[in-house]
Amino acid sequence: MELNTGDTAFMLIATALVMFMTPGLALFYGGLVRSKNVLATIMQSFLCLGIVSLIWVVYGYSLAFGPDVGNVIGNLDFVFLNNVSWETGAGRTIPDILFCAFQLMFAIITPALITGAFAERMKFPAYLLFVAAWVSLVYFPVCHWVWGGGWLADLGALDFAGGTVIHINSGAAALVCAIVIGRRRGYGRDAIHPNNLPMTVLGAAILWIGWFGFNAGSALTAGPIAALALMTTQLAAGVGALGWVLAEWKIQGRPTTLGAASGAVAGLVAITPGCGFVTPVWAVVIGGVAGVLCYLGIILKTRIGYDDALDVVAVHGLGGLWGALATGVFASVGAKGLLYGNPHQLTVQAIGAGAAIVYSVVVTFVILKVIDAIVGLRVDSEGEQQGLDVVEHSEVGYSI
Amino acid sequence: MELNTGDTAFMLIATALVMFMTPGLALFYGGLVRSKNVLATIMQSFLCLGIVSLIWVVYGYSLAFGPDVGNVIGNLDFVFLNNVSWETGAGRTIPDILFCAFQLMFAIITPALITGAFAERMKFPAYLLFVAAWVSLVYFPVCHWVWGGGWLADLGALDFAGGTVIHINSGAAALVCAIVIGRRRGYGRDAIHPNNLPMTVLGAAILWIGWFGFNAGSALTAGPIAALALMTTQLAAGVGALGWVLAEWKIQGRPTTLGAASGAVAGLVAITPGCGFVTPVWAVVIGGVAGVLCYLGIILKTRIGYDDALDVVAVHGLGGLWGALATGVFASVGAKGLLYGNPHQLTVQAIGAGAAIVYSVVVTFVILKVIDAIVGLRVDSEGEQQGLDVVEHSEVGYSI
Amino acid sequence: MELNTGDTAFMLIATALVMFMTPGLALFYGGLVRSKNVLATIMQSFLCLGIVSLIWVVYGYSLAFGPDVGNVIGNLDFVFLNNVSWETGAGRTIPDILFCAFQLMFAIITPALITGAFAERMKFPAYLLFVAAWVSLVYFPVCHWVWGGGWLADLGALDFAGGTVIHINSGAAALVCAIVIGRRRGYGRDAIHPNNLPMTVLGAAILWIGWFGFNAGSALTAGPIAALALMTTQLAAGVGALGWVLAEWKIQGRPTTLGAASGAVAGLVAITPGCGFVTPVWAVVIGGVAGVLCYLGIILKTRIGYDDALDVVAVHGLGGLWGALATGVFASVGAKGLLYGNPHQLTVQAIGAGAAIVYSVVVTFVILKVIDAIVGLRVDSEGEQQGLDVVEHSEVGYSI
Amino acid sequence: MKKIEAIIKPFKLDDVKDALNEMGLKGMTISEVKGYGRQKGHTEIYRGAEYVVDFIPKIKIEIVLPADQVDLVVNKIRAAANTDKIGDGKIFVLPVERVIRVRTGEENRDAV
Amino acid sequence: MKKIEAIIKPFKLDDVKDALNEMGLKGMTISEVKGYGRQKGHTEIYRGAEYVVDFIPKIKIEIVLPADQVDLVVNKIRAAANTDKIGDGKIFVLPVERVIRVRTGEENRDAV
Amino acid sequence: MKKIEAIIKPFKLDDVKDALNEMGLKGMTISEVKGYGRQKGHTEIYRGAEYVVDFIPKIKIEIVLPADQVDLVVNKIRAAANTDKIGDGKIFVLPVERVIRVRTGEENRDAV
Ligand SMILES: Nc1ncnc2c1ncn2[C@@H]1O[C@H](COP(=O)(O)OP(=O)(O)O)[C@@H](O)[C@H]1O
Ligand SMILES: Nc1ncnc2c1ncn2[C@@H]1O[C@H](COP(=O)(O)OP(=O)(O)O)[C@@H](O)[C@H]1O
Ligand SMILES: Nc1ncnc2c1ncn2[C@@H]1O[C@H](COP(=O)(O)OP(=O)(O)O)[C@@H](O)[C@H]1O
Repeated sequence: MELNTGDTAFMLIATALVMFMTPGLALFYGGLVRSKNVLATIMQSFLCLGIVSLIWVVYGYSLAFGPDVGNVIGNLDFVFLNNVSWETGAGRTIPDILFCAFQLMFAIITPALITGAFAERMKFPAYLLFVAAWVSLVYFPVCHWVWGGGWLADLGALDFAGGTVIHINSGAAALVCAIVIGRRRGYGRDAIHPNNLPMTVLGAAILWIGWFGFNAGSALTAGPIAALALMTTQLAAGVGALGWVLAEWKIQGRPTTLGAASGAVAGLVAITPGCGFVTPVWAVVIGGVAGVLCYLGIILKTRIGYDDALDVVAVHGLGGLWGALATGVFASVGAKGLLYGNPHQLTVQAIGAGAAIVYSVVVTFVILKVIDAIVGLRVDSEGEQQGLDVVEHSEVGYSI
Repeated sequence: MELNTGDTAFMLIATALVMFMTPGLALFYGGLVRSKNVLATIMQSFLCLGIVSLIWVVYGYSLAFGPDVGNVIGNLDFVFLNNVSWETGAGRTIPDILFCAFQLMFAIITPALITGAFAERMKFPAYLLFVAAWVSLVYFPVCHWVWGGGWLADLGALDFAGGTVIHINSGAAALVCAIVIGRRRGYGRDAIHPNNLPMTVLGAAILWIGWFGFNAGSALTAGPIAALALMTTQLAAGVGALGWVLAEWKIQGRPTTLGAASGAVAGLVAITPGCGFVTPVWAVVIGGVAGVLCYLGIILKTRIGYDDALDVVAVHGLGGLWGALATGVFASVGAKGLLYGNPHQLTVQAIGAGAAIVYSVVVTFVILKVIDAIVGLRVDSEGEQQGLDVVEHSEVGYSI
Repeated sequence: MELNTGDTAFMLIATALVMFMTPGLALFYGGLVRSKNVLATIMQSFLCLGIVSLIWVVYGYSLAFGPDVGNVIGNLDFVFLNNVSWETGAGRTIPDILFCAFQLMFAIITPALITGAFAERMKFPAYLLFVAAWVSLVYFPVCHWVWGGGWLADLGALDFAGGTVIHINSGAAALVCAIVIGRRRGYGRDAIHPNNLPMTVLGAAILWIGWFGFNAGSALTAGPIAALALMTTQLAAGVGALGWVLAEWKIQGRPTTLGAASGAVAGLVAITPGCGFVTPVWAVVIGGVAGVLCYLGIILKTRIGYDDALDVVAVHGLGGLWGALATGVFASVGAKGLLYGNPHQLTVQAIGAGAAIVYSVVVTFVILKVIDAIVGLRVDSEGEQQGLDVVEHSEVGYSI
Repeated sequence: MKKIEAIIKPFKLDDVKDALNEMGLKGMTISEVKGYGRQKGHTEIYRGAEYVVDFIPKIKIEIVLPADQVDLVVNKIRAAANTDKIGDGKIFVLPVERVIRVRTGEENRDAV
Repeated sequence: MKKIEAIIKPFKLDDVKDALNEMGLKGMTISEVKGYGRQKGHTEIYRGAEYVVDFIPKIKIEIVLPADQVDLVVNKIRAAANTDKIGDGKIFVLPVERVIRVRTGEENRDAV
Repeated sequence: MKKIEAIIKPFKLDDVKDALNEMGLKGMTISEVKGYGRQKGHTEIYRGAEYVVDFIPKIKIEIVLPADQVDLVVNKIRAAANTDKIGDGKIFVLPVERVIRVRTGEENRDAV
C-alpha cells in the first residue's frame, strides 16, 4: 500500500512513546525497592533496551515476524534486517522498518516487566543471560503465534495490543522466577519499604503516556480505531486507579498513593487486549474491576507466601488474564464477544491465555535452571544484605 | 468532514501530552511541599485522572459539549458517551471520540490545579468530594459557555486554549479555597521549605511539553495555526522564565531555580488564551510580563497574608487574567485586538474573565461550605503536624 | 510546496520532543553533581530555554537561516521573525514557523550541553553572558555553514541531525571551558560523587525519547527516511549502552548504571550525523563503538587531568567526531561513504569536523577571556565549598 | 563543664532555640534521631501489608556549658519543649572534662 | 544513672530492640552514624575513577538507665548484635548525672 | 577511658581522618549534625519570602580511647580541622566507664 504521512507520523511518535515505557518501568520499579537496590533494579529494566535491540536486529525480528514456519515461528529471511525495507510493504501504510521498530519496543519491555519478580536478589550475569534467553525462547515464539501469522492468529484470538503476548506471558514467567529464585532475605519479617514513591508515581505516569503509543499505536493507522483505543486506555487507567484506591480504603482503612499508581497500571494492563474492540463504557468496567482484582491478587500473594517482589504476577499476570477474557466477553467493535452473541470468542481467548501460560511457565523454568547451573541465579546472603548496588555495580543511588 | 490522518495523528499525540500534564503537575506541586506531605499532594493531582475520567463518561462530556440548553449548559444526549462516534463529525477532521478524549484531559487538570491552594491540610475525603463537585458545578458550565456553544462563545470571547476556562477559573476557585480552609499551621512563622526542587523542575518540564499539546492541539488540525501556537507557547514560556528570574534578582538579589520554573509556567498560562491569535513578538511580551507580574503577585500575597500554599492564584489566576486581556490587545491572527483597531475585543475579554471569576468564586464557596458541613475540610492540628502522608495515607515518600 | 498534515503533525511533535531534551539534560547533569550544586547545574541547562528563545526571535534565526551572506552567515531579513510565515515555504511541506521552532530547540540544547564542562564552579552572571555570546558567535555561524546554505553545505558535508553543528561544536567548546576555568577544588583528591543517579537515568531516558524527535525529525517529513533514522537511533543508543557497560566490566570489573546511561547518550551522539544515511546494521556498529570509545575517552581525561566535570568532551566531542567520520565511511542511503566507493566523503567529513573544532575552540577561548575580565568566571573558593545553590541562588535542592 | 542532651519533638526546636537564645546561650549542636518509648508510632501500608513503625523522629540537642548554668537551661528547655503529651522527651546531664575551641585553642568556659 | 551507647550493624537493630523489649526496657534513642574501623569498606566507581569508601553505615543506640541494669543490658545487646564478624561494633558506658522527663519533670529512675 | 567528641566543618573530615590514621588511630564513629553558634548561616529564598538558616552542617566525630592518648589526639584534631575562621568547631572530652567490643567481649583498652 501507499505510504500515508499521517499514519507514519503517528507511528513514529507512538514508537517513541513505547520506547519511553521501559525507562518509565525502571523508575516505577526503582522507587519500590530499598535504596540499596535502586540502581540495580533500574539497570535490570534499562539494559533491556540494549540487549533486546541487538538481538532484534540479528535474529529477533525474523523469528517473530519472518515468513511463517509451521505456524509456530518465523524463518530467517529477516536476519540482520535483511529484506526489511524503509518503504511500505503489503497491507500497511507505514514503512516496514517503522513496523519493525514499533514491535522492537514491545520486545524490550516484556522481559523488563519480569525483572520485578526477582528484584533485589538476582546476580547481574544471570540477569543478562535470562533476558537474552527468555526473549529468544519465549517472547519471539508467542509473539509469532499471535501477531506473526501463527496458530493463535489462525484460531481467531483477539489481542489488540499484547494482553497475551506481553502481560500474561510475562506474568506467568514472573511467577516461576519468584518461586525458583526464592524469597528475599527477611521477607515477611523485616519491613521492606519503598525508597522513593514519588519516583514510582513518575514511572507510572511515563507508563501511562507510553501506553497510548502502545495501545492506540497498535491500530497502525491514525484513524477511528486508534482514537477509540486511546479513549478506552485512558478510562481503564483512571478508573483502575480509583478501583484500587477504594478497595484498599475499604479493606485496609487507608487509600494509598502507591495504590493509585498500581491501580492505573492494572487498568492499563487489563484494557490492552481489548482496547480497540470494546466501547468506552466497558473500558470503565474492565479498568475498575482490574483495580480491585489485582489488589486482591496481592493480598492473596501475601497469604500464599511466594515473594514476587514487585507484584508482576498480580498486576500483569492476573490483570492480563482478566483483560484477555473480558475482551472475549465485551468485544463489539470489529469483533464480537459473549455479550454480543459470540460465546465462542471467550473460549478462544481462554485457549490463547492458557497456551501462553503453559508455554511460558515451562520454558522459563528450564531457562532458570540452566542459568542457575552455569552462573548461579542469586547473590550470596552477605551481598543481599549490603545491597546489589554496591555489590554488583559499585555505585550508590543517592548522596543527598 | 472527512477524516484527515495528519490531523488525527497530531490530536492523538496532543491528547497524550495533555494527559501527561496532570502527573507533571503532581510532581511540580509535590516537590514544593514539605516531605511529610509529598505523597498526599501528588495524590491530589494524580487521582483527578480517575475521578474526572469516570464523571466525564457518565455525564461530564454531555454537560460540557452536549447540544446546548439555554446557552448555559449541554443536555444529556451524550451521557455514557452515547451518540459519541469514533468517526468524524460535523466540522472536524478527527474522530468525535478523539475530541472527547482531548477535552477530557482539560477537565482533569483544571481541578488538579486548584489543589495547590489547599495543599498540606485538606482531608482526603473532602478532597474527593471537592473535585467531583467542582468539576461538575463549575468546570462543565464554564467550559460550555466558552467552547460548547454557550453565551461567551456567542459574545465573541477569544480563548484559544483555555485561559478563561482553565486558568482564571481555577485561580479564582483557588483564592476561595485558600481563604476558606485557612492558613497552614505555622504559616508565616516556621520556614516551610520545598522538599525536592529538582522534582519541581521536572514537573515544570513535563508541563511545558504537555502544553504544546494543550495549546497547539487546540487548533484541532496539524496546520499553520498549530505551528504558530507552538512557537508562541515556546517563546512565552522561555521568556516568562527569564522575566521572573530577572525580577527576583533585581528585587531580592538572587535569581532562583524555582523562579525559573515558576516563570515558565506563568508564561505558559499567559499565552494560553492568545497562543493562536498573536504573533511571536507579542508572545515574547506576554510571556515576559507574565513572569514579572506573577512574581509580584506572590509578593503581594505574602503582604496580604492568605495562604495559597502553592500560588495558584498568582500564577494561574493573575497569569490567566493577564493573558485573557492581552489577547484582547494583541490579537492579529484570525481576530483583531485593541492594537489592531478593535477595542471591543478587550471589553469582551474582560466580560469573559469577570463572568468566570464571579461564577467560580460563588459556587466554589458554596461547595466548600457544604463539604465542610458533611465531612470537614481540614485535618486536625496534630495530623497536620505529623503530615498528611502518614495520617491520611499511611505512607512515607522517601526512605533514602 | 503544499502543506502536508502528516508531515506537519510529525514535526509539531518532534519539535516538542526536542524541547524536552533540554530539561532532560538538566536532570541528567543535575544528578551527577554533588547535592550542593544540583539546582545551579539544573538552572544552567534550564535557563537556556529562556535566553536562547529570546535571542532566536531577535536575531538568531536570521543569522542562522536568513538569506546567505558570503557563505558564512545569514543576513538580517528575519530579525524579530519578520518574513517568517506560518504558511509553508519553498521546498518544505510544513509551515516555515514550524521549521523555525524546530531549529530553535537545537540552538537551545547546544550551549546547555557545554555547561557540563564548567559545572560546580561557574558564576551565574558569567554563565548568562557565556550562553548569549556563544550561541551568537559560535552556534549561529556554524549552523549556517552546515544547514543554512553556508560553505560546508556547498562542500557536501553530511550532517543529518547535527553531529558537527551540535556535538563536535559543543564538545570542542567544552574542552576550552574546562581548561580555562580550571579544576574544581579538591578534584582528584576528594571523592566527588553523583547525588542522584536515578535522576540521571531519568535524564538519559528523556534525552533518548527526545532524540527521536531530533534525529527522525531532521528528515522534516514523516516518510521512509524518518523511519530509518528512528530505527538507527534506537539501535545506536541501545548498543551504545551495552558497549560502555561491557567495556567497563572488562576494564574495571564492574558494569555500572551510570555507564549504561552514558553509553546510551554516547550512542545517540554518534548516530546523529549519519542516522538518515546508514543502514541499521551499521547503526549497531556506530553505537557499539561509540560506547567503548567514549568510555576510553573518559579514562584518558583522568590521565591527562583536565576537569571536564560532566564529560562533555569525551561524550559529545569524541562521540560526535566518531559519528561524523563514520558517516563518511558507512553512508549508503541517499549518499555514499568510503565503504560504498566514495572515499572523498570521508575527507569532506573530516574537513567539516576540523573546521568546527578550530572555529569553536578559538572563539570560545576569546569569549571566556572577555567574560572573565568583565565579571569573573569562577565563584571564590569559599563559595565553591558551600555550593552554588546556596551561594548563587539561595536555595537548597532537597529537604527530604 | 557539663553536657546537656535533650531529646525533643522536632516541631519544638524553634521554641527551644528561641528560649535559649533569649537567655544569651548561643551555641548548640543538633541532630536528627529516632526515639522509641511510650509514645505510639504510626502504621505504614505497602501493597496490602501493614507495618507498625515504632521509631519516631526526634531532635537531639547537645549543649556543653559551665556547671552553674545547668539548672537554668534545663528549666528553659523543659518549659519550651513541654506539650503535656507523651513523647515530649528527656533531658540528660553528663559530665564533661574538657572543652577546646578548635580555632583558638581556648579551653572550658572560654571555649563555649 | 548511666548511658549505654552501642554502635551496631544496621540490620541487627530489630534483634536488639526485640531483646531489650523482652526484658522490659522500653526506651531508647537511635541514630544513623558511619563507622570507621577494621571492617573494610567498599569500592565505588564513577566514570572510570575508583574510590574506596571507608565509612560504613552503622546504627548508634543510646539508652539511659539506672546503674544496676547496665550489666544485664550490655549482655543482651552483645548477644543480639553479635555475628562473629569484624565490624559488629562497640558498647560504651558513660556516667549520667541527672535525667529529667520533659513532660512531668520527674527525675532519674522515674524519668526513664 | 575517655571519649572525644569533635564538631568540625564537613570538608575537614578527610584531613582529620588522615591525621588520626597517621598516628595509628583507626577507629571512630561519625555523624552528620547541625551546629548553631557564632558562625552565620545563609539565606534561603522561597517564592518571595526569605529565611535565615542558622543551623549549619557539621560533622561530629566520636572517638573512644585510653586516657593517655587524649592530649595527643586533641592536638591532632585541632591542627587538622583549624582554618582560623569562625565555626571551626569544638572538641569535648567526656569520661567513659567501660568499653566492650561486641564481637569478642573484650573490654576497655583491648576493645578499641
Ligand atoms: N531510657 C531511655 N534512653 C534514651 N532515650 C530514651 C529513653 N527513654 C525514652 N527515650 C527517648 O525519649 C523519647 C520520649 O520517650 P517516651 O517514652 O515516648 O515519652 P516521654 O518523654 O513522655 O516519657 C523517646 O522517643 C526516646 O527518644
Ligand atoms: N575508637 C573508637 N571510637 C569510637 N567508635 C569506634 C572506635 N573503634 C571502632 N568504632 C566503631 O565501631 C565500629 C566497628 O569497629 P571495627 O573496628 O570495624 O570492628 P569491631 O567492632 O569488630 O572491632 C566502627 O565502624 C566504628 O563505628
Ligand atoms: N555550647 C555548645 N555546645 C555544643 N555545641 C556547640 C556549642 N557552641 C558551639 N557548638 C558547636 O560548635 C560549632 C562552631 O561554633 P561557632 O560558635 O560557630 O564557632 P567557633 O567554633 O569558632 O567557636 C557550632 O556550629 C556548634 O555545632
